[in-house]
Amino acid sequence: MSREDFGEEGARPFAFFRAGARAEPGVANKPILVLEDVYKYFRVDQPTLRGVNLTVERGEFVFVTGPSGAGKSTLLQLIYRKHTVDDGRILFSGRDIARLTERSIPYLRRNLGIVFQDFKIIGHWTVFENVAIALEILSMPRRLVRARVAEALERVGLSGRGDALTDTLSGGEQQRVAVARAIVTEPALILADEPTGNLDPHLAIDVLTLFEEINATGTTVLFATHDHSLIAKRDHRLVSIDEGRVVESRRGLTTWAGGLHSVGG
Amino acid sequence: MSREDFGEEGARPFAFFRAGARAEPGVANKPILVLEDVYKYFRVDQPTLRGVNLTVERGEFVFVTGPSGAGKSTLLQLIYRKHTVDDGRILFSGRDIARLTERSIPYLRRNLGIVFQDFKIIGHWTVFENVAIALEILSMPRRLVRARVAEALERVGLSGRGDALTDTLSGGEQQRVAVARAIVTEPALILADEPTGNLDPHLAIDVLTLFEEINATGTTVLFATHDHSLIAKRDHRLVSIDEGRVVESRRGLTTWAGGLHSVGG
Amino acid sequence: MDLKAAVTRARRGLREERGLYLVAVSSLAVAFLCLAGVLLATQNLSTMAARWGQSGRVSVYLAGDASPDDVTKLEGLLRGLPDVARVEHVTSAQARADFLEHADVGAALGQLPPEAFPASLEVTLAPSATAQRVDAIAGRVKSFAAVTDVETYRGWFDQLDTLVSAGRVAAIVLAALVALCVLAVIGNTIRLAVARRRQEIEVMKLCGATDGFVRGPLVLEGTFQGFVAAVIAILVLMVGFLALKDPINATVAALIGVRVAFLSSWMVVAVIVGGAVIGAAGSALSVRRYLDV
Amino acid sequence: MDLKAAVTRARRGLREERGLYLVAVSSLAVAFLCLAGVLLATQNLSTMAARWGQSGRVSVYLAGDASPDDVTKLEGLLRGLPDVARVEHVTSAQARADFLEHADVGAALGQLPPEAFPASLEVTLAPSATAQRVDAIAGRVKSFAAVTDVETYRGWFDQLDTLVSAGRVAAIVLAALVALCVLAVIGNTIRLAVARRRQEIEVMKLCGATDGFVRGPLVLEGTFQGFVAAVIAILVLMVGFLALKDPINATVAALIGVRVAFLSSWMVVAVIVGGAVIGAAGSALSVRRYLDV
Ligand SMILES: Nc1ncnc2c1ncn2[C@@H]1O[C@H](COP(=O)(O)OP(=O)(O)OP(=O)(O)O)[C@@H](O)[C@H]1O
Ligand SMILES: Nc1ncnc2c1ncn2[C@@H]1O[C@H](COP(=O)(O)OP(=O)(O)OP(=O)(O)O)[C@@H](O)[C@H]1O
Ligand SMILES: [Mg+2]
Ligand SMILES: [Mg+2]
Repeated sequence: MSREDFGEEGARPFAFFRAGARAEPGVANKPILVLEDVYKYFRVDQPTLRGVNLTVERGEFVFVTGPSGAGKSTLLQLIYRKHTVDDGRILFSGRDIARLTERSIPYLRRNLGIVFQDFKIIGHWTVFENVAIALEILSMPRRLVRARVAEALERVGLSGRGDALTDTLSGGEQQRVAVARAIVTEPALILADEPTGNLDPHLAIDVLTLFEEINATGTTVLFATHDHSLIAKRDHRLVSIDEGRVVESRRGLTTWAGGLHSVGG
Repeated sequence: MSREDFGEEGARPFAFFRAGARAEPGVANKPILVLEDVYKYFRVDQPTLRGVNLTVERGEFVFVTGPSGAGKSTLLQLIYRKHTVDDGRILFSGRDIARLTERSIPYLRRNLGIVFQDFKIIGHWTVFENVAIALEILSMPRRLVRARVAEALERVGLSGRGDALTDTLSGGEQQRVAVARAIVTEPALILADEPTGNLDPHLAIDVLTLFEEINATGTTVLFATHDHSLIAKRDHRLVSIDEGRVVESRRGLTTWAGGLHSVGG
Repeated sequence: MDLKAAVTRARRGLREERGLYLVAVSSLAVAFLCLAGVLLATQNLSTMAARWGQSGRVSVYLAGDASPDDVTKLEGLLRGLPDVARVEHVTSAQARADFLEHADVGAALGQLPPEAFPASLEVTLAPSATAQRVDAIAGRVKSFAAVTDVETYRGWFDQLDTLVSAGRVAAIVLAALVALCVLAVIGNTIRLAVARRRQEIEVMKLCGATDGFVRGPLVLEGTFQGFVAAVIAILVLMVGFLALKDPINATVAALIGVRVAFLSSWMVVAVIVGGAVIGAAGSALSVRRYLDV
Repeated sequence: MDLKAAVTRARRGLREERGLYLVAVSSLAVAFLCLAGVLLATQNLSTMAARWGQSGRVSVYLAGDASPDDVTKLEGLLRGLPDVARVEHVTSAQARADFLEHADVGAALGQLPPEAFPASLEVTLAPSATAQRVDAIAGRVKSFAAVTDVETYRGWFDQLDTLVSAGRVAAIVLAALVALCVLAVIGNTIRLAVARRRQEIEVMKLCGATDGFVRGPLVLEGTFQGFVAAVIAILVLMVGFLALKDPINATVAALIGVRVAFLSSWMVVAVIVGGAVIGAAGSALSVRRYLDV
């Protein structure tokens, strides 16, 4: 009898990691995310990631930065199993995500809140529907869905826009819909890929603050961004991807010298 | 006989505005772009633009800024006739673009180089094809197309990536493909909508510098951006959109106080 | 999979893309109409063929001097055979009258005496009668003294048989062609409908939706479209049938002696259920290739 | 519009989306196969119908005492009529032999004297002969002294006429149904192919492409797909025809006296050209709704 045949239990290795439900004592001590010597080759001659080692503790807030094409998005994609690692392994709450069966992947992703760099929102759906889908996937009752979507939209500054078609929104508004969808499920880990690229500085700070508030409730946040003014304003751990490797730039605001060039060199 | 029946001539009111061909003396003196009291209502109760007045001289470089949802993209979309004005008029080289026939719109757009906020590149085409299409539309011979595409890709830092499928590029790389497509035709007017949102600070400066170089050859540039660090670094004219109106913030670096809030208030 | 949620989302799809639904349902309806039409035609043709096939008969000519007893005995014997449906005694006089009435060969023959027309037993065979059985009957009957000759119309029946079976082959070939065409329409229509959802499928999968969650509403939509299309097809076919029924009955059918009939109710149910099943299966198959995100 | 550039871009499309091309071409081929098949069937059926229609004839029964001169004169007169194709003189003896051979009514009739069977002129009519003309001929001929009776087989022909025209109606209804189905397949297939290009069309239009520039390669693709599909359909139909020709000729066709024939070459050309035109028109129509950017 294979692992897949254990039914619901076998297919849901991560069901107990929803943010509000961390009763199991052994799990709470483990780091939520461990990358061990991760390689990813898109072209054989030129790996995008070559030996990434990174440990993220439960409840951390981590900035991920690096030049364009460095592999920030690739790193996040490996975590949500859009791609699989070519070498090394990634442990999410102690489990190797490379060894998940096809049927288990949805249950991994339900523990994640992802803001995609290209938003991945459905233009011909309303704002409400785009956010609500994340909760509908969890089979949440409609009344609860309405309440939580409204709350999430308010947090990103889009309250009252729920009925608008997403196609008719401005770039920044669309990006905030993507953010709302990522936070509405109260996931254990948020993977935010450039979530402020289309926002003005005020809103960018607002969204960053929003993620920090969520982080304060125990959610782990990986925040990939180019925006050095954001990074400089906050005292979070910062990892840079450069030449396919991860460089720990600082653990506190004081140890970081500033611009990216001083880090990568 | 209607205007449309004049054949090629009637349909091409802008054919003589290509960057390299400004022989006509009367035209060179006129401002390239005039917005007179432009209104745009997406919702009846709440106009996005309410009385925008703006004159852009030939060869100017103009930053357009404003909070998310202010109407920056809408302004640019009115210029390339994705939408039409609800009131007022927009003159491109002295011609009212609201009065263009359907058949003339392509000839208006051939004078424009547009970087779309959502890139609008074709994921299943190669990088080369995405850039080359702009020249193929102009019926340029293949050899010339190859040479000019290669040059444009080099200018945005993507030389050698021409054969990659655009889907496989990183966000910033895709954005640079969009920039390359906008500049490859050497248009008279560049409309860049947030062209550096997915680029790291280094590359953002590089792309800005690229637009400035092109501007130096006589091309007019409208550069919509949120990135205040970019705006602050350069001494270009800056217009802010706030509450649906345009505020001239500065004509030179010295007159601008800094953050957006000091402008909009 | 939560059925109620799937229904909700399927209805949302209906509301959003009414145009696409119309295209899909109308295409499917045309396809089912073709299929049901061919079914209807085949069914009626095979009824006619069966009817033709049933008209097997044998004429047993009786000797002029056959005693009524012998004839009655022979008649009883024939009636007792399993393959015989009906036996009718035609006397010489009746035969002469029949001949003159039908043969249309001018007045000269009217002068023929009744003796020129032998009396006969006209045997109508049951539909189950095969050529061998008929030959066996003919052989047995011929040995009776009262019988001068037995006519089995074998040549005519052989010809008719070929005709009917050729018609059957043609109908099968035609039906197969139409079925192929119908499947192509259905496949393409559903693939089109699902391809439009490609992006939604990707997003849902990336947000942690199971394959079942994604498939659910699409399969429901496919089922619904197939069902509605099949119902429309049946209704249109029924209207067409009612319009054409009388002229057809008045001409072709009257010649052959059969009235055209609409599809039997279980056939109607089969078409409708088949439509729903094809819609569901088509959707489930089409969606598979987009699930790998 | 620059044709060469359009061809280049159409070929790029072919290279990029081979799978889509295969789907489209195969669907179109099935559709055209149906259409061409119905054409083929209709053509052969109408040949058969025409052949049946031609078998119009009239029997002119001659008085036993008619002089050979009168008969020859009547024969000549009939031959001179425009509606008459052939006239054959059947003597009493021949008529008796024919009757005995065909009528299969037992030995008793063999004793009938030749006089029971009147001599006749068997007139075969030209295909152009209408019922009115036949009646007119019959009326004129009846007034001759040598003629006892004229048989126009009117009842039989009326029945045959109804049969043939009912068959024609059925064929037309069927052909219309198939054409509808074919158009639905073609429309959906091409719409699917064009919808996949929606984003490309938007981008090209925003970069200043004229409608012609966008439409060009898509119309070329549609033309090519339609052309290839029609050629495939014709080839498949031809294979099927060659395979079924002999059995059909041996059975149905032999009964009616016609051999089945393939589509005429101009018909083949029409199907292929029609395929290309439908492909082009379908693409041009489908692309229209995406051009408004
Ligand atoms: N599916 C893929 N196939 C091939 N190459 C890929 C694929 N995905 C990413 N790459 C390549 O890997 C490199 C890293 O891409 P990635 O998207 O991770 O960069 P990034 O750090 O997110 O950059 P950006 O800041 O521009 O978004 C890029 O050069 C990209 O071309
Ligand atoms: N087609 C449309 N239909 C309805 N509303 C629209 C449409 N396009 C834009 N809007 C609305 O108009 C407002 C301005 O949009 P616009 O895209 O111009 O903003 P923007 O300044 O570009 O913002 P951002 O910096 O976020 O891109 C937004 O509130 C948006 O919702
Ligand atoms: Mg990225
Ligand atoms: Mg915008």
